[in-house]
Amino acid sequence: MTVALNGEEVAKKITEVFPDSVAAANKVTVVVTSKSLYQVAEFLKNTSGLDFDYLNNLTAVDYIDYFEVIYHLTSLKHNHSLILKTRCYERDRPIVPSVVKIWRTADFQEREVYDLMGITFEGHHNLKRLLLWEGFVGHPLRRDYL
Amino acid sequence: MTLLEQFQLWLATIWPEWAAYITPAIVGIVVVLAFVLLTVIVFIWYERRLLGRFQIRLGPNRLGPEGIFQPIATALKVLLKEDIVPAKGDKLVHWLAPVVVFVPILLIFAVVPFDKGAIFSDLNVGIVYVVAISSVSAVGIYMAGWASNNKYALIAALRTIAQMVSYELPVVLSIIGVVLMVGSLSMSQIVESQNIPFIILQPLGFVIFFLGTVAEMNRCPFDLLEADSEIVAGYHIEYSGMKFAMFYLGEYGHALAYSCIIATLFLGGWQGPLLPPIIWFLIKIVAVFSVIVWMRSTLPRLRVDQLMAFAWKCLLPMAVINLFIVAAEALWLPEALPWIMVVVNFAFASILTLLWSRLFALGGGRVEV
Amino acid sequence: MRFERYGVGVAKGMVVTFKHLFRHPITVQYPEERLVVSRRIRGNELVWFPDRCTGCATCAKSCPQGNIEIVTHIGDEDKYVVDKFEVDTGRCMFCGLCVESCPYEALAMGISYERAQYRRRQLVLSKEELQLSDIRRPSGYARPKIEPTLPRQSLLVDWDREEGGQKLSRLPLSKKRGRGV
Amino acid sequence: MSIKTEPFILNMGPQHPSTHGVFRMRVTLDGEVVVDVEPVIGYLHRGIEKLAEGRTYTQNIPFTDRLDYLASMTNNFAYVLAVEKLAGIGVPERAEYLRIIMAEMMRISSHLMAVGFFLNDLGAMMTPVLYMWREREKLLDLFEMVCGQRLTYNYMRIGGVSHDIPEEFLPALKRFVAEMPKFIDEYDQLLAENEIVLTRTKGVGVLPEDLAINTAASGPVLRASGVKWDIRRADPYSIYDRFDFDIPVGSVGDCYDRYWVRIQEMRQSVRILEQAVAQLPEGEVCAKVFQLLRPPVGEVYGHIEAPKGELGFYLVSDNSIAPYRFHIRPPTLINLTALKEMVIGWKVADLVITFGSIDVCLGEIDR
Repeated sequence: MTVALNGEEVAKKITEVFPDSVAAANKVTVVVTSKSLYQVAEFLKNTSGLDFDYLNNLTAVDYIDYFEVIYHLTSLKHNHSLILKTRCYERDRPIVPSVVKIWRTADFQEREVYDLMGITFEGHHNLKRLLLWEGFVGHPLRRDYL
Repeated sequence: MTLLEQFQLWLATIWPEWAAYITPAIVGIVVVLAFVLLTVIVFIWYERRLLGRFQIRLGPNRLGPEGIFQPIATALKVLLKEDIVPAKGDKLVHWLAPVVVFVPILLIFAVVPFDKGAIFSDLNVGIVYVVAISSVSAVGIYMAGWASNNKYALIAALRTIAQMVSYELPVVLSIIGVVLMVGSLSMSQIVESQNIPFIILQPLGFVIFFLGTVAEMNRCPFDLLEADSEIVAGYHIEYSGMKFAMFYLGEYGHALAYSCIIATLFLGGWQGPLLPPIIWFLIKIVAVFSVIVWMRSTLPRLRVDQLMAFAWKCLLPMAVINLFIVAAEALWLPEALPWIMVVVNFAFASILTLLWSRLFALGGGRVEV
Repeated sequence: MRFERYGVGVAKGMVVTFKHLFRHPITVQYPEERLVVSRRIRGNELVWFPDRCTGCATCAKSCPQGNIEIVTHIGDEDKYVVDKFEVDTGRCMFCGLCVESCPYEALAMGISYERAQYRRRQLVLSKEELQLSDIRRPSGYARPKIEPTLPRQSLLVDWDREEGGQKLSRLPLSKKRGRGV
Repeated sequence: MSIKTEPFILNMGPQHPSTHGVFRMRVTLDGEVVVDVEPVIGYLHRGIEKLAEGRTYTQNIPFTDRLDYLASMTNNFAYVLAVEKLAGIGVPERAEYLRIIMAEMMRISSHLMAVGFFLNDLGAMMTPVLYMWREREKLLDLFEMVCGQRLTYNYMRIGGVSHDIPEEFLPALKRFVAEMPKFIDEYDQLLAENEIVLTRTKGVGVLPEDLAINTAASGPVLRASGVKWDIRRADPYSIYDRFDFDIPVGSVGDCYDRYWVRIQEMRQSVRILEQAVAQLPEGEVCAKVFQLLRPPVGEVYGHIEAPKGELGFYLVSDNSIAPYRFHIRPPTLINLTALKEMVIGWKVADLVITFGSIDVCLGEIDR
């Protein structure tokens, strides 16, 4: 059985190394600031005891006030999981650092989020629309897209 | 003395000389053409039905008894299709390519002995003629690939050239083995000297020749130039209508021609007990063709570098060794003892197959780019 | 890679295909021979029973595509009278949710599967077209009462089953010709 | 003398016999050697994620059928599991078993297609496909018997399954389970030892273990690379912890290993089916669930081991009748991430079989 790690405990570990990086944490999730996302992700992957080497799923939700980018992480070694989140409040030009260099799997998924939600992933090597064609106007999965 | 020559001599007694010279040729051409086209149509039907049964389905069975008229309907459909020429293709070459593919295949039948004396022209260099003529169709395929102005077709064309050049060598070398034993290049002589079919006397030669010809007629597992899962349809991707029909006929004509040649060289041609010779000949070509269809139904295809490796690393050295063995036997073994030769050749064939399967890697691996 | 086993694997595969040469082909020659479809088939149509329908429009609400159009007015005895009941089977994906949700069993999937038309407009079925008729019969999908009355489905698993010492090599087929099942 | 050559771009797809749908690859070739590959997708994009935001939780079940249409039961299964997790709905025992039976039948069916078309890409002229279609046809007959459709089943419901099985289902399934191992042996005999297949597939399209994990490959692709990770075991959902089965693991991660893992998984699925049929209890098949379900506010990520890999559904509820966010984690899209690394330096023919061995379904990639 995959154990869902307690977000608060993981958050404590993260703040020890990167203070001010955790925005919120509860039983299942850790919300980090978008500025520190890359460092936190690297930390989660490379720290022994955490070893989140497998990024199951990357997606984003439009909560109208802000966008939330969600990373479902699993460690194949210890068989535990964690939900990492980050938020960006700028609606016109939301920017989140890309984690492609840490987990290659984010390649298509970040492109998809960029395509459908309009969140720019900084540092992505090939950030183009994935499912829709070049020149498509708008980002369909935003709540205000009709 | 062939039947046509006898006909000519008889005609010369009643008609002027020029007419007696031309008429038998025309009659011969018509008969051979009729035979080829009819058999090709039957072969198309036969392959589709047989392939269907190998794949636990029925195959075409709607038109006529057991679907025998299906190829005719297919031909009619193809003829009525629009003829499409690629806008940026080489139009003249595009038009010429099907002809260059199809004509040499028809020419092969000039030296196929269907019966004792039933041969269009008993050339004394018959088998050399076959080898020479059959390579010409590779040029046609290359022309088709080039003229289509299509990348898939071009890949197929380049594959064809490589494949044809490579497989011609083992094929010719194994033919020389046969010629050494017969002592003649004439097709009818080859048939007449086969009291024991050469497949028993030269098993290795037969296997090499068979595999080589399968590769030359672009059949599975060597059908790289029309590999539909990789390069869609290969060289005839841009062809439609009558031109496509020519390629299609050419493909089956090629299969028929090589079935005839395998039957002639290794299976004893029209020779056989009880039944009339022509029936024996037909049975043999259908048997050869059935094996080809059987292989097509089972085997996946090789990759292009493996295909080349198979020709140059396996077939060619084995063909050379086979040639040496046969030459030695032809020189020193008395003709009265063919059965010793059978035993020796089978032993050599199995040893060589074992050795080669152990020794050589087939094809390269990953290329650093 | 090497040809390590000198063609034994090729020969084995050739034997398998050769064996199949003598097996009975599984082809069913469709217009003449027909397999009996499942009793619960969700065929390309719906069957509507006007006498049972109360006009509650539960089916229309449950349709993921919004294909069912119902117009009613309140008639005598304070009951809905259905003026219009129209299903666009061209946009329908035959999920069967409408049939499942109907509380009065007034709607059923049909058993026919040959409902191709030349015009999209012809696929929009009106109140009259949707009713039960000789060519439009309900299937047993979510209708357990209808289910046992339909013929048994022909199964390919029964293909080479041995029964009573003899080998069955053909499926039970319905030989009926023409349109409809 | 040096010959000046330059690579050229070949546009493979969207209409190509072996791109398994409308996949397109922009391939840069140097002769026959692949220099660069860029997948271009989206030709089958239907916007299911957006559509689902306007429909109720029940109405979304038919849409999940249209994702991976070769394994639509499993898609239903993953979705309803996620919704049940979100709303906290229990499922009757019999329904749990029926779901497992359907999911494993679907796995066999999907793997049959995968293996068949992989061999077809190798050039085996439809024969393996047609043999495997025969077995798949038997399964489709059974699915048709249960839920009335052959491809888009729409069988699972929130809280159970839509129908109980008819009485002739179990005898037919038992017969299938009894004879299936024989057929798998036959497929093995047909091409698994074939020298040409070995030469073509061994060592070709290798996906190393670390790259497989880093690109989050899942399903047979991950296991062929030597990672023993099966969600049925690692994070057992439904009642998979009650069954006894092995997880076949490859060693190298080449095309042959992926083929081999699929063949072995079919055998394991047959084992699970045997056990599930033997243990199947009587009882209800669906819990009472209000049709216009309003799950509490929250979010859930439910994932299962679909035939092609980890199929996940990420649902966000705002206590209305429709999901606020409906995200699908498509296994085959993510398995394709490493395609470039797998094929560069190989020939065009290897590109085709490597792509075939990943076993993609465009309905799922494009959504």
